[in-house]
This record gives sequence, C-alpha cells and structure tokens, in this order.
Amino acid sequence: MDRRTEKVSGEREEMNMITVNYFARLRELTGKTKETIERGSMTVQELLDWAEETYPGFGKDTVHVAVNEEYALKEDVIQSGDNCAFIPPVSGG
Amino acid sequence: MDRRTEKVSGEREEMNMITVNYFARLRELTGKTKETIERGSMTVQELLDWAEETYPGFGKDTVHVAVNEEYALKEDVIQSGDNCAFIPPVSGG
Amino acid sequence: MKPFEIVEEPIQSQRYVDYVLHAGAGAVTVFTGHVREWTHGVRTLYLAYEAYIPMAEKTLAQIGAEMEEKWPGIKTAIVHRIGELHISDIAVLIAVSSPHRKAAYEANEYAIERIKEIVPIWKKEIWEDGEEWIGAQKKYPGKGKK
Amino acid sequence: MKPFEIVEEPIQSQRYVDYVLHAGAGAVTVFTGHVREWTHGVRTLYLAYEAYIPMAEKTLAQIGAEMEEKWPGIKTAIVHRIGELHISDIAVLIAVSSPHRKAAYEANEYAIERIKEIVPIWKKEIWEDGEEWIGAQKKYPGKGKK
Repeated sequence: MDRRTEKVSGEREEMNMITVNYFARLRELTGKTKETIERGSMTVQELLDWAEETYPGFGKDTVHVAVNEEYALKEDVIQSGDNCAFIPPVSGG
Repeated sequence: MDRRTEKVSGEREEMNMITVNYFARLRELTGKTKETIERGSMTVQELLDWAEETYPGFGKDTVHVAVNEEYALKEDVIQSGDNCAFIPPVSGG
Repeated sequence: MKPFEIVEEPIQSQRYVDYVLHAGAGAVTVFTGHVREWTHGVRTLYLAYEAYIPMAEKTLAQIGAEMEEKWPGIKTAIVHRIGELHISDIAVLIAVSSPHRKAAYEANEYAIERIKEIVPIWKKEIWEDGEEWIGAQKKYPGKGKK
Repeated sequence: MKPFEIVEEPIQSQRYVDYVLHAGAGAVTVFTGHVREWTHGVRTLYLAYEAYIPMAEKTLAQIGAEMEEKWPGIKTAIVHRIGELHISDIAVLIAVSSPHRKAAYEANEYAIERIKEIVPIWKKEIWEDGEEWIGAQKKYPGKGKK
C-alpha cells in the first residue's frame, strides 16, 4: 500500500460519517444532542434498529427520522454526510 | 267637564305618543333621526303601513321594527311611550 | 372598555385580548374585519358605519350570552367601530378565549355570522362615483330567536 | 421578523398581524396558543419547549405553502416560541389575512392541526411533583405527504 492509496483510504474512512441529532425525550435518554455514526450508508430502518440496540428504551416504533431536515420513509437510504434527526412524537402548539 | 277631568284628559293625550327612530337609508329618506307619532297603541304591522304611506319608497317589506331595543313581531302591539326603531337590513361586520 | 361595545375611535385590539385571557385559557382566537379596497371590481374610498348604539350593544351582549351557552368555558369580547373608516381600518373585532382551541374557533365564527344577522349596524360604501347603503334582505326575525 | 419562525423571546403579536395585513384583506384571524394552568386536573407550573429549529421553520413554511395553495389569496405568518414558558404566555401564533372571512378561519384552523402533526417541536410539562415530555403517537408519515 503506497501513500496515495493510504490517503484515499483515509478520505473514504472520513466520509463514513452519518450525523444524528437527538431531541426532547431522546436527548435526555441518550444524554447527547448529536453524535456521528461511522457508516457509509444505511436505511432509515437500519438506523432505527441501531438506535434501539444502542439505547434501550429508545422506542423506535414511535420515532420518525428526518434526513437533511425532511421526513424520510423507513426504506429510504441514508448516505455518508447526511444530517439525520430522530423525531419523537411532536407536541408543538 | 271640570278642571280635574280636563287635566286627566290632557295627560291622556300627552301619553298618545310613540317615538320612532330612523337609521341609515331610512334616516336619509325621511330626513329625520326620530319623530313622535300621536297614537295610543298600534301593531308593528300598522306602524310599518303608516311609514310606507308617509314616506314613499320606505320599503316596509325589508324593514324590521324594534320596540324598546328588542326586535318585535308584526303582530306585537306598540303602546304609547314605547321607543321604536325601524331597522333596515343590517350590514355590520 | 366594555366587553360588548360600539366605539367611534380606532379599535385597540390588545385591550380585548387582555380582557378574555385568563389562567385557564389555552387558546385565543381574534377575528378582525377590515375595510377592503376592492369589492367586486369596485374601488372603495372609505366606509361610513352607523349604529343604533344601545340596541347594538345589547345584541352584541346577547350574542356573547348565546356563545357562552353553546360553548361553556369560553370568554368573549366584541367591539364594533362606527363613523368614517378607511382602507385597512378595523371595523369589528371578536376575541374569544377557551380552554381548548376547537371552541375558540367555532364560537368566534358563530359571532361574526350572528353580528351580520341581528346587530343594528349599517355600512355605507363610498366609491369614486357614488355611494350606497349595504344590506342583504333578510326574513323578518322571530322574537327571541336564536 | 420572518413569516415562519421559531423565537426564544415573548411573541409580539402585532408584528405578525401587520405582516399579513394589506389593502385587499377584509378579514384577519389570529390564533394564539397559551400555557394553561390546569390540564386534566393537574396544575402546570411551566412548560419547556424545544425545537429542531431549522426543520421546524422549514415545516412551518411548508404549512404556509399548503395553506396558500388550498385558500388562494390568503397571507400567513406563523411563529412558535421555545424555552421556558409560564402561565398565559403565548406558545404559538398563527395570523392569516384573506379577502373574505371564511378562508381566514378555515386556513387558520388547518395551520394549528398541521403544526401538531408535523412540526418538530416538543413540549415538556413541569408540575409540582414531576415532569413529562408530551406527544401523541402518530403513524410514520409518508414522504412529502400533505
């Protein structure tokens, strides 16, 4: 492996990064407002499964996911670099 | 007829007085905001008939009558001393 | 300020909102009717409103009583301005507070419909080339009808 | 002021009313949602609102676009406050102007229903003996669903 390959490999690894944001109950449960996941791509369903596994009591069945500030379907694919948010049941108004 | 009878009779005549108020189109038509009619009693229908006869174009079929600030039915009887108002179609709001 | 009144000066919205607001109110709806410049392609210069003031205030209060009977727990204020009104001026304001929003919307809309039916107020439209008293013909109302 | 915004300071109603008012508007409806002291017999001390701010402003603007498509000719502003709110404070304000009143009422009520469905804002109720994040469970929404 020469330096050039190493560098490309390094860049690729840097890009394996999905940002997730937590709000309200989920912010308190995880103790975080945001974190990054080292994945190149995953579906919304996979992200929800990951969250439930990582944070018991997450309640993925009532949590929606926004990708880049748009509500996403469970089968939608999240790409590295995307900015995601877990949206627990809203209660504005 | 002694003075006492005269006086009672005079009081009775003074009480033959129904006040009527005019608004909006009817105020402009009659040139009056109010006037008194020398009658001891009459029905609302009779008052409307009187107005139509006295002021051609009065339009009694679209005009309501209030007696002492309450809407009255055509068969209601107005008594001397009552304060009446002709209410053309309203257009508040 | 009275909760059901006719005024000759500009309507100050906040007074009526403050009147209906209380610790149990979760929703407040405020409707304001304004003088519009164009109606059916005709340009309005200004409006002149006239009222049979004591009866108008009485019927406004009657509408308020009807509302509080239909939607218990609401609190209401209604004010109508008379005199010469210009474009965008507020002619009428209805403020309703309620524990929950549904009643606040419904009662408010009920109020404006009833005002147009029974409150002795008249509007004259003044255009560039004429003027006219406005008013839809209505059936003769029943006594104490709700 | 932006016509669709999240703010942390007290909501100044007049700004949003002034924004929607214009010479063609004959009706303005303003809905304000307030912090209520009692809910189901439990006394609220205060509320804490939190938002995913950029997405909340985007969804408020989306609701405004939906409204203007459904009721052409209306003009809308919506503002939601976040942070710590006390009894009677305004949490949300919806202002709608319209040439005619019917659309102003209908569009306004549509807005609050949609806010409660899609805008990423959360409310925590703080009582004397506890606290809880409020939120009804909703079906997973479709993409671009109206």
